[in-house]
Amino acid sequence: METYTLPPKPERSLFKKIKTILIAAIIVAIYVWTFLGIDIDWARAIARIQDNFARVIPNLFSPDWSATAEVSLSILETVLIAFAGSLMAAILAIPLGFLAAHNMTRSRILTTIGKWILSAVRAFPDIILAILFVVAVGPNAFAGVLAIAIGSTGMLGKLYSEVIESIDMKVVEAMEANGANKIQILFYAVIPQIIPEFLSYAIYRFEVDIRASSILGIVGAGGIGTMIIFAANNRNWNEMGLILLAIIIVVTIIDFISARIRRKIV
Amino acid sequence: MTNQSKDVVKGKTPSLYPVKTKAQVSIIFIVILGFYFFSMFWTQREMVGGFGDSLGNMFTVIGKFFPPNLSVIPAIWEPMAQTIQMAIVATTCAAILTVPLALMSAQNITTFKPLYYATRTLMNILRTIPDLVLAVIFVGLFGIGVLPGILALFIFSLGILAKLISETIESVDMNPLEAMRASGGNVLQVIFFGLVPQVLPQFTSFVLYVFEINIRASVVLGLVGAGGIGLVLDQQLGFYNYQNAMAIIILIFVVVIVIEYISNKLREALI
Amino acid sequence: SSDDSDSSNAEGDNSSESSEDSNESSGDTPDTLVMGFVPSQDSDTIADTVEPLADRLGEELGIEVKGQVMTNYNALVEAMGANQVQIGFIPAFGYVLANEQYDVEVILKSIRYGSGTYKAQYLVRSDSGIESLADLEGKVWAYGDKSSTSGYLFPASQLMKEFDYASAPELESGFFSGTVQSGGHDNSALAVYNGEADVATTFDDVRTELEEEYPDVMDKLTVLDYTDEIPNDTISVTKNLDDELVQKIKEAFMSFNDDEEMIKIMNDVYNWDAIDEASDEEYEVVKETYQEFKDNIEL
Amino acid sequence: MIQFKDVGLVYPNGTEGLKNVNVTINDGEFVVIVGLSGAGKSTFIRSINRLVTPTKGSLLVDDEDILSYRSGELRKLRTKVGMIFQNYNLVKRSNVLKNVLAGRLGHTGTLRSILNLYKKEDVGLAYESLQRVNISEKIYNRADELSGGQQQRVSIARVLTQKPGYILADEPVASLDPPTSHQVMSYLKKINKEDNITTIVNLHFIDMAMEYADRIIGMRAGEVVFDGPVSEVNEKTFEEIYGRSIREDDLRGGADES
Amino acid sequence: MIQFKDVGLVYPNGTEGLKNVNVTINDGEFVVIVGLSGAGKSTFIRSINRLVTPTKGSLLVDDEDILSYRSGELRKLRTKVGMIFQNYNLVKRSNVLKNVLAGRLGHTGTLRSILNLYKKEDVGLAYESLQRVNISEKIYNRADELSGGQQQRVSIARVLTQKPGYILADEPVASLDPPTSHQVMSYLKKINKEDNITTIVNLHFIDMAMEYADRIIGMRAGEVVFDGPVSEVNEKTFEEIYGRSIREDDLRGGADES
Ligand SMILES: Nc1ncnc2c1ncn2[C@@H]1O[C@H](COP(=O)(O)OP(=O)(O)OP(=O)(O)O)[C@@H](O)[C@H]1O
Ligand SMILES: Nc1ncnc2c1ncn2[C@@H]1O[C@H](COP(=O)(O)OP(=O)(O)OP(=O)(O)O)[C@@H](O)[C@H]1O
Ligand SMILES: [Mg+2]
Ligand SMILES: [Mg+2]
Ligand SMILES: O=P([O-])([O-])[O-]
Repeated sequence: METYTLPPKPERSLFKKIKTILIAAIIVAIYVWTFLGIDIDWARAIARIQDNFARVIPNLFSPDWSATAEVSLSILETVLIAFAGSLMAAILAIPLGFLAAHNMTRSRILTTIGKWILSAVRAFPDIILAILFVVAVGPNAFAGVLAIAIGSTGMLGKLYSEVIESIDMKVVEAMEANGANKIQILFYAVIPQIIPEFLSYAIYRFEVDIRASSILGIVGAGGIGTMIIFAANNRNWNEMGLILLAIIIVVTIIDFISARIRRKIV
Repeated sequence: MTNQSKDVVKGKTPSLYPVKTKAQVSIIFIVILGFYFFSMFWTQREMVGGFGDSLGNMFTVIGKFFPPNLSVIPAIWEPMAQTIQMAIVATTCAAILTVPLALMSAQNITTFKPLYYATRTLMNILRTIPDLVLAVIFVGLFGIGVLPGILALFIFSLGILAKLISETIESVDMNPLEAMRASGGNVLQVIFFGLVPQVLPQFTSFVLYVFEINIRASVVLGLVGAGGIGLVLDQQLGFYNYQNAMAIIILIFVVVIVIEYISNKLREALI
Repeated sequence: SSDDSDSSNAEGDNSSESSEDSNESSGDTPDTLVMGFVPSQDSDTIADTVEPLADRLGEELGIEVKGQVMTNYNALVEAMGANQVQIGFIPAFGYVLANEQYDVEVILKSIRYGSGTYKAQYLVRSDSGIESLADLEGKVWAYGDKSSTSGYLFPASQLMKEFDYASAPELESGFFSGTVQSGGHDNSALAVYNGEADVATTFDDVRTELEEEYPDVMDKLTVLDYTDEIPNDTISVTKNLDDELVQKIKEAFMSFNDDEEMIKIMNDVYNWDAIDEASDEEYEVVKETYQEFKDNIEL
Repeated sequence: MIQFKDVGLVYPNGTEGLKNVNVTINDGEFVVIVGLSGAGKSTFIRSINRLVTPTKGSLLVDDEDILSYRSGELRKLRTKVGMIFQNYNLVKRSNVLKNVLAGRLGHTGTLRSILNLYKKEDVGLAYESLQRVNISEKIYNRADELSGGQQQRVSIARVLTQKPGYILADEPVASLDPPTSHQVMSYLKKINKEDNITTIVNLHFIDMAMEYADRIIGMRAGEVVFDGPVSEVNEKTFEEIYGRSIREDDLRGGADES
Repeated sequence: MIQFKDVGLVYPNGTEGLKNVNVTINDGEFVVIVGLSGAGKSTFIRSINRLVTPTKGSLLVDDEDILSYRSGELRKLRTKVGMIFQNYNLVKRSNVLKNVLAGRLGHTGTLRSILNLYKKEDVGLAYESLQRVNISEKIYNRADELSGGQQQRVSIARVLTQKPGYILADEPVASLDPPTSHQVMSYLKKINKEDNITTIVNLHFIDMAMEYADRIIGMRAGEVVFDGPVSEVNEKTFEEIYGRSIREDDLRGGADES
């Protein structure tokens, strides 16, 4: 083998090198801090699971069928709440998503405001949202719908804005060159590009919201959440097993239907 | 196709979409809308008061959260730190374990169908279980403490991450992978050289997204003795110290913003 | 601070009052009553529906009554404050908040196991050698959460008095060597059962809930002591409900005591033997405890 | 008629895109602009429909200075000037017909276009345009189901539907193989002749420019270094434009020469 | 030596990709395969490194029937046979060196390659290959920063690094403009001659095929309809291959002709 010399790696500035080292150091520090801060007594955990396994797991897998009717009704109500809430969010998130996307809203201040609104909505604990809506419309399923709608808007708006930021702007330019106005550009160049992603995120959020319904029980918004909390408080693993089964079945069905719809529309 | 062309030939001014597509999409649309109105009707049937003073009522309560009592922030650092630590551990473990699971549940990588369907189903089930239920079960199994909290977050994150990342994997450019295979690389080499560089930016961004979800999910975990900021928040609400609760919310907001900032920076650096 | 929130809220209520059509000067008689229900934790079967009760009440009053179960009393307190809920089934502590914030009035209380009160217990392992409250010094204390009357407030208050601590944080770090916040009464008991804590404060008697899963729990854990009596769950009404209506509601509930079928429903579903009249004074003891803890609750 | 009078354009970062350009393009001409990469060809073309705005001089389209135009007038200008892009810039997920109808946006009310309520004539026009570029059988296919040449033809149909007085084409054949390139150029030429639409095209390949153009404008570093009919182009012209004599690489297999 | 003996290939959906193919390719030859789209050119090429598996006959590479190969042997075969793709198939986000080193994967242990612990010789070889295609100065650039021609050169370097006995190239110049196409073909030819690597290339353009090939194989509907040295190609050959006489569109501006 003849000798060779690779050309020198492109010289990185000192600043960059320091930055890289600094970032690495910070990451290492964070992990050290984390693992020092978390103390888990593994021996105890293992002993505990040996004791408890037989108490919990077999019961989870032998659902309490007597509650079937009640669970079915509750899960149906949950589906309705989640559906209404996530569809509302899917719509509410659209203007916010556009506001937060820098290629749609040219003003940096406005996009920052948009992003901050979305973050603030996401930081608001579901439970407080739920209380607020109980106050607004009373303790009922509709309060749950509103709580879910607002709670989901934060996440959907963020995901939407990322989708919008990744569209092909050349198409927008082509429409501009046709003499299309802003709204026409929106409908002809932007929306066709984002629909599939918007749709799959909205459906994904719908699934998440079915799961998130546990929070609804806290405020009397109905649905399966109330049953989850009572089953937990009563340590009623059989009933918990049935509830789990119901949720799994429902989400699987939704998964199936939504996959078909998506195929049709995309 | 042939039908469509016939349509076109017949009329000089064809409709904007083939009639069949139009009908299908319209039906889906109507069904969704119908279901929406039904849900709205159903969920509102228990509503008594109407919307009369809803906003006024809400603002009265919101008013009680202000001004936030920021003086408690030093005291809530510790549970916040605990929450962050739990989220870091859970997210990291999930991110690592997601790699094989996402590969196994990506159709373009796992050509062995039974394995693909098995992992996919497992992931769907994991994703389905409410975090509160997971927490309750793990507390039942391991007793109280951070471990059940971390496990609940971990399982939950795993389901989300595996779904999102397997979808990313399914959308990568398969050509480089074929090139690697054509030059004699084995499965692992093909994945590391052809796939990893393509999915890395998305992967990082999803991991941070899940990290943020985990921070917020810990509010629920607090309810079952898994510790963290959620417990404190619940307590402050319980004692009607809404202004303290607001300080906690602001702290969570700051953490969310910071994560988002890091996420953006990392994505910019990786793309 | 509670004063100004009171006044601001009073205004809100007035405006809502005037917007609704009230046919009598003394207060509202809404077309539909909403009954909110937050069960206290010490019942071994907790219902997730109040329909039978709501239906019966509706029949008696001739007004439609809707019932909703919640699991968080903040939501109920706020809902009563906003007049979205007119009748609240609230545990003592929640009632105190509702009364303080929104002048909610107690009219009735539940009778369980023949008593209008319940109490908290100190649970220790039978073989721990702990014989008196004084022996608890330097031990680890498990409680559910700090807003639990039986799990935290009453025992803490009792210990503070008995061993002369000025505030809860001092008690937690001075008297005890450590604390475990378990999230629930059952978890506290299990923490002691499993040796992670030395004493758990729970309602009387959480062990019955655990017996099925842990058959030896009655033997392994003994009750060291009890706290003072804590008043049972209340039935409370919002302050701007028409007096006559309130009277009718009271009578309707009281009439359930004479109705075999209703007693059975209440017993099956809520563990209630009977319903009895109650007044705000009975809850004074909880109010005092709340005031004692409100501002120095450790964050 | 398009008149560049002393037009200069400096990009915000200081790059001089156009320097002192004086050009008049008459109605019905087929002009090809050639030049090295970065010579300012795109900048020249994009000035005409104000996708970029010259910073100096005046640019007259139909005797009106367009440099002072604001949004309403600008949309009118752009309705009159059609543009074809190198990468077709179709909405990939929309079908061919909808893409072509987008050419009508400037002539259609906002509400109408959002609700897809096109006038019958507009849809007819779109269909006719598709027939003119021989792709009407793909009317309901999604744009991403078409080959490159087909996509470029759809984008020509889009411009035709616009019924423009001018067509600008920025390297319309750069992503196409030679036979398809010739096909696309032929269509452009045909339309130029049949409808008498003034057409301005950017090209990299000189032989193709020579084959289709009436007139060639050579650019270099933002300046017009050659402007004349095809017949005047000679060895020296190339040297002016490319700064060196012509090489085989500058040619792309013209059909006639081989 | 590569021998197709009565090879047939039916795709799962019933399409016959290859029909009764009998071809022997000797060491050191530069063979170009031409044919219409869908003629089976890619199928032919991809059979040789078993990216697709013929369903009939036997295919011998270096006198071993590769159709029976299973994963271990298959990897050995693929290490010996390098492949160049139309769309370069580089990992866009990785740098040039890393892309080129991927050619060494078949020769490198899994762990070593994952940890980026390449042998010094391998890195040297990769660098040398880059020098041979004149692109060594881009060694640390990311693949997506390169132009099409440069990317294709990187992909040639990747194959060279593999030190293959055979190079297969499936339309290596279809996405390139004519000058760059000639450049890439020249590099392939140069390597074929210098290293005596048997090279099999698919092309659409006949004039380019004629310029570089030693031998031409014409395919049509899965069958080999012509097989012979360039000198034997004539008007009739084209008719056989394309089902019609040669048209100007079949040619891509060859440098020599113009
Ligand atoms: N938006 C911009 N900001 C700054 N400089 C620009 C911008 N667009 C183009 N330029 C610069 O202006 C000069 C002319 O660019 P232009 O795109 O007009 O060249 P071109 O002749 O079209 O080249 P090509 O053949 O590569 O498309 C170049 O130096 C280019 O880098
Ligand atoms: N994976 C596949 N499954 C089914 N049919 C296929 C598959 N790949 C190719 N074919 C079909 O086999 C025939 C030969 O295809 P092949 O790709 O070899 O043609 P080609 O000569 O390379 O064409 P092109 O010039 O378009 O690349 C075509 O009819 C094609 O549609
Ligand atoms: Mg350009
Ligand atoms: Mg092919
Ligand atoms: O119901 P408690 O307040 O005693 O937990």
